[in-house]
Amino acid sequence: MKVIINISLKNGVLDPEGQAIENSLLNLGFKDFKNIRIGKQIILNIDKINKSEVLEQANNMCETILANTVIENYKIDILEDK
Amino acid sequence: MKVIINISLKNGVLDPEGQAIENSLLNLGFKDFKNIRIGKQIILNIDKINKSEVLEQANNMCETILANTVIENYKIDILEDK
Amino acid sequence: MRTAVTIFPGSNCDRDMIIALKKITGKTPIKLWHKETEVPNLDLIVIPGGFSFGDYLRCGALAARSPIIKSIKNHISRGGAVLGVCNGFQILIEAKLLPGSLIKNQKLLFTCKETLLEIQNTLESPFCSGFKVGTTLEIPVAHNEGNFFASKEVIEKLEGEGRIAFKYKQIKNNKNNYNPNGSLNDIAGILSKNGRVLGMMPHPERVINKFQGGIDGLKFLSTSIEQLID
Amino acid sequence: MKNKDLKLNKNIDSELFKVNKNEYFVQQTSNLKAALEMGLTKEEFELICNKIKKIPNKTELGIFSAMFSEHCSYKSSKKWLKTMPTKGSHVIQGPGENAGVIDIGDNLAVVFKIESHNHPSFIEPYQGSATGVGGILRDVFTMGARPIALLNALRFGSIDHPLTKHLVSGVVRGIGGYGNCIGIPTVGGETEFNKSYDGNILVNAMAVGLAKKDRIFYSAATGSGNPVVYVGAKTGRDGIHGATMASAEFTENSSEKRPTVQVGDPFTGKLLLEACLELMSTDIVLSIQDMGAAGLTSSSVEMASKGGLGMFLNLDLVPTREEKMTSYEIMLSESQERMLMVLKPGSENQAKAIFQKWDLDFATIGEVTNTGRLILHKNSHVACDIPIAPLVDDAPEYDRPYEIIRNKQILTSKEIAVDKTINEILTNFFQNANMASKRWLWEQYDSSVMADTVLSNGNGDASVVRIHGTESKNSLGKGISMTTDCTPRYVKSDPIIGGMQAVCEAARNIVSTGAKPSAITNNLNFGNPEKPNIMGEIVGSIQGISEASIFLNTPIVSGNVSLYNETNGVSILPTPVIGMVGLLEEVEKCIGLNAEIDCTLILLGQNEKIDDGWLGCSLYQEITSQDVIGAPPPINLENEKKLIDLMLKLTDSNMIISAHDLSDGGLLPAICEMLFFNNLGININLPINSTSQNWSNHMLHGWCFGEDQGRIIVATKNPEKVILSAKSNLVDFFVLGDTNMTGNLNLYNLAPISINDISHYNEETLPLLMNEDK
Ligand SMILES: Nc1ncnc2c1ncn2[C@@H]1O[C@H](COP(=O)(O)OP(=O)(O)O)[C@@H](O)[C@H]1O
Ligand SMILES: [Mg+2]
Repeated sequence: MKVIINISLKNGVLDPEGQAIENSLLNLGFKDFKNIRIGKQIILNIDKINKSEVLEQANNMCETILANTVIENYKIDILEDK
Repeated sequence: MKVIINISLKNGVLDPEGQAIENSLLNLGFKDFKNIRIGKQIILNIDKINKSEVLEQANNMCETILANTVIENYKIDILEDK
Repeated sequence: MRTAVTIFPGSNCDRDMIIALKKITGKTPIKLWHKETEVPNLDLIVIPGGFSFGDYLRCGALAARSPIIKSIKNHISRGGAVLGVCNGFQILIEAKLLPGSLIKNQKLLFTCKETLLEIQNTLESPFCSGFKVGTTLEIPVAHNEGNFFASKEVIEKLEGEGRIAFKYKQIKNNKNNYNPNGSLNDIAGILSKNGRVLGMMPHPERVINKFQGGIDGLKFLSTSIEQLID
Repeated sequence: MKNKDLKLNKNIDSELFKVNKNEYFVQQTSNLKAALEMGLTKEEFELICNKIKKIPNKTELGIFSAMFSEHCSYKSSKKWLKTMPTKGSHVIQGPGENAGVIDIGDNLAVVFKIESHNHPSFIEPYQGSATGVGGILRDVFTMGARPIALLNALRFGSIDHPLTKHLVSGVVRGIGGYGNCIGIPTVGGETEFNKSYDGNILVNAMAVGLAKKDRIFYSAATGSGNPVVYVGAKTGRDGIHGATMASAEFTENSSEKRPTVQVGDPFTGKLLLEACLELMSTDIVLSIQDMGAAGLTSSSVEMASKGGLGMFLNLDLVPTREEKMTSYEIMLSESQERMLMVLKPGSENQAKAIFQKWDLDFATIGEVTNTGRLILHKNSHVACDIPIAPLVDDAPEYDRPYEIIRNKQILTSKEIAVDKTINEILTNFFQNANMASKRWLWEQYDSSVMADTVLSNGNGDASVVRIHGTESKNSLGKGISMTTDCTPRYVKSDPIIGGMQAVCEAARNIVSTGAKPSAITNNLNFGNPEKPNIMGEIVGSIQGISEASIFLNTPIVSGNVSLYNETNGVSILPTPVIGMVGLLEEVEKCIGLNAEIDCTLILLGQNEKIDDGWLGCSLYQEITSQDVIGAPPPINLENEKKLIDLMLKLTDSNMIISAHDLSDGGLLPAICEMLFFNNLGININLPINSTSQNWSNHMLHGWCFGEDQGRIIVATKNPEKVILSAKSNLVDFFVLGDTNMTGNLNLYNLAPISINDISHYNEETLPLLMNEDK
């Protein structure tokens, strides 16, 4: 099954990259935008029979290595094979 | 409107980071996974009246700065305000 | 000889480069702040190393969209010479003034070390033509994203057109780690089509005095400048 | 302003009057509870109420708790810190400011300090160490100095502890991430692994800066009515109450309570550095203080207190990153890259233009007052009104009970030597993470940016940078030599000797580069000071450090204390890190440690009659038996001084090619390290008694690996002259032999030892350990 993991900074954690990009966009003349946040997206396939197993493994991966849970949140979406 | 931009490396572009994560996952004993890809996710709000304008601006942002179109693809999702 | 050094927020090798150029030309280079739109007539513009805009988003990406870039493009179209070192190389690539891309070092670690460069057989260029092909220079690198990557076709084209300025070469008995970042074909620097724009990862401005461990950087920069004067 | 303040005070009073007795009681108890939660004791809380003559509100209590924390008040160590030698003819500013300052001639001054970021680095190694580097850099440029070098002293748990590699990799990336980006070379430091740091790693960062002697900036606020200005990054809810966290002992579940971690932004740090130095080149900054631990609280309180004045701040004007921040949060936030300044009245616009050019926030948020009070407004209400004096003067100072435990057990080599060949032991040494080259780590640091680096990581016993702008027709200029040192196992065994040894080793490292030891910064890392034996380690090592510093004339000009480095009652090894700087008048006289071909290696500080060595408390013990016992090698300050003077003489007359001091592992590893770079060989001479029947295998081990102090090996092409100088300086010497091209170390009748093989272990050990599968 295809697994999409979105990793983003926790609320309130400074996002210097987001800020720098925001400034550049403004300098380039873009307007009417706000709240820019930068995150990571990890996409992979996990071969297990049922969704709960896939979820468990993905969760496990996030906790052990993919996300830095001190400052990051993660969200897992699973697209079941048709 | 909330705009979600996913930026990923084009096929065939070397991805040392993805490779390293894959190796680490294997070393940690994770199995049954494949095709891991790492991308960036940029989330922002764009205040325009209609969706097509929002899309146009987001597209513009990607082409001018957010993505390096030599090696990256981008995909824009727009969540319309309810 | 009129030279200039660009300064972006986060540039950190600008001072070193200014000192090196002054040592060679006897004249203090002009400082070009990234917001400037009017640039005088110059013989050489150097984009120095550092972490312009914190290297956020992609190295060089935010700098490559600064106002000064337009003037640099004009300078190039007038046949002016440009040298981009390290972050300067990344900026030239992001500004599409040089092809390919510079991705994360293979080992995903920042690397600061001595490297040996070998001058390649290039097209006519002020940066390379003053050296015999095969000349080696010892110049350090210090970067996180210096891994030159391009499609097979682009690499073949660069090789074929004589646009590879130098490659990393094995140092003494160090067989394994001579290429510090995993660059394809050991590429350390490339030239533009007309040979007048050079992007390179190593830092020549850091080896211009004996006490710094060598003067090959001085040799490289002064030879280039001599060629530009001719 | 004055009137306004008076009015405010009245308001507060009347508010207090409004509280009826019942409510007063409720408030008091809830506040005591809050005080305890904030890490204050009941006695401290009562003292506060008495001093300010009211029950503090939450913001006021938070301010007190931060100022009374171990981190800000030094309550356990102050009594002893005051005993340190801090004066010298070259000292411009000793402890008490953001960093120490020494005079180096030519109207130049060197500004330096070391600081710990231990707890945050354990919780989030990348951000913790990065913000540690950012913090110490701000301490240096706050004083008007441009930072020119960074060093770091690191201690990790045992290399096979499950967390160690994660921590090493994160900390090293973090240090590099900040230093590389801001463009200050990281030129040196030390790294050690020991299981005592499994739950409490040490990340101590040292920064050295250069300033004009007559352009040093201080933090004391001046001039009632002068504007107080906030510059730098916006304030968010980062690391609130970090100062108290840094002062609390860890328990296992404290990693769950993970406070909001501070994220370093070296890019903004770089802009702040450039903007501040640009502003300081004008004459409009009257005083300046960075916002470090306890953020706006400690910076405003310290500025006002040092100036003997008061301060009024309108917190509504503080640039914030998040919405609805309370006064408590604003005052205690530890957001990075911020500064507080007092400017000449009327100069705000000039200053603002500089900060705007660098895309930084700038806000006038208040003014200096002569009320002696800290008054804060938020949402047009008084959020805080307290006298400043008690925050600083009445901060508790404890005279904690202590017991200095000194191990006096002298062990002979016979009791310690193991049954292994010299080659096996050398191999074991260089396969050990503590002995092996740290190249894996320091190649991740940009050591050559600023183009003034002469000696960095691995090329010398200390690191040397040229002092920019001192070059002349005849000289490449002056140099500054820097090192950090500590041998915790010695300190554990005997805190006094351990403290002295750290200073002496630092001085030997400095002279081994040809520089003259000048002054010290120190970072005192210990366990829980409420335990008498730990307090004894603190007191003992301060005593040892002080004694050695006086003797060597290297006064202590700055430092930092990190206590409560304990997890579940297990303390770290006592680790008083010494950061020393020295001066080279002519940088061309600088020497490294790599020997050349056809050099004579001469051991200074030991003669041919010595045929054994001190193996007690040595690395030999640690590696061969896992157990470190016995007293550490004694220190003879008289001899250390003579050795230093001799080295200065020898380097000044260009008689030395390279030099290396003997420390961990003793003689043989030091010789190997000098031979690695050029892959040289040597036939080593043996002591006179080596031919006698009595010279046994354990004595050979003692001679090769003993850690007797006060010794340096020099490589020279003028052996006769070196010997003559040694004799006239009353320094013992022993000619070890001449370097050759064989690449083999020959000793006695033993099989030749291949320098190439040993070098291979030296280089490969750490990469292997770090890349190994978990
Ligand atoms: N071990 C020590 N020896 C000498 N001075 C010290 C020591 N520890 C702290 N100090 C001095 O106490 C002052 C406060 O230090 P610190 O609280 O670390 O400052 P900040 O956190 O504001 O940078 C500094 O002047 C520092 O040099
Ligand atoms: Mg400070």
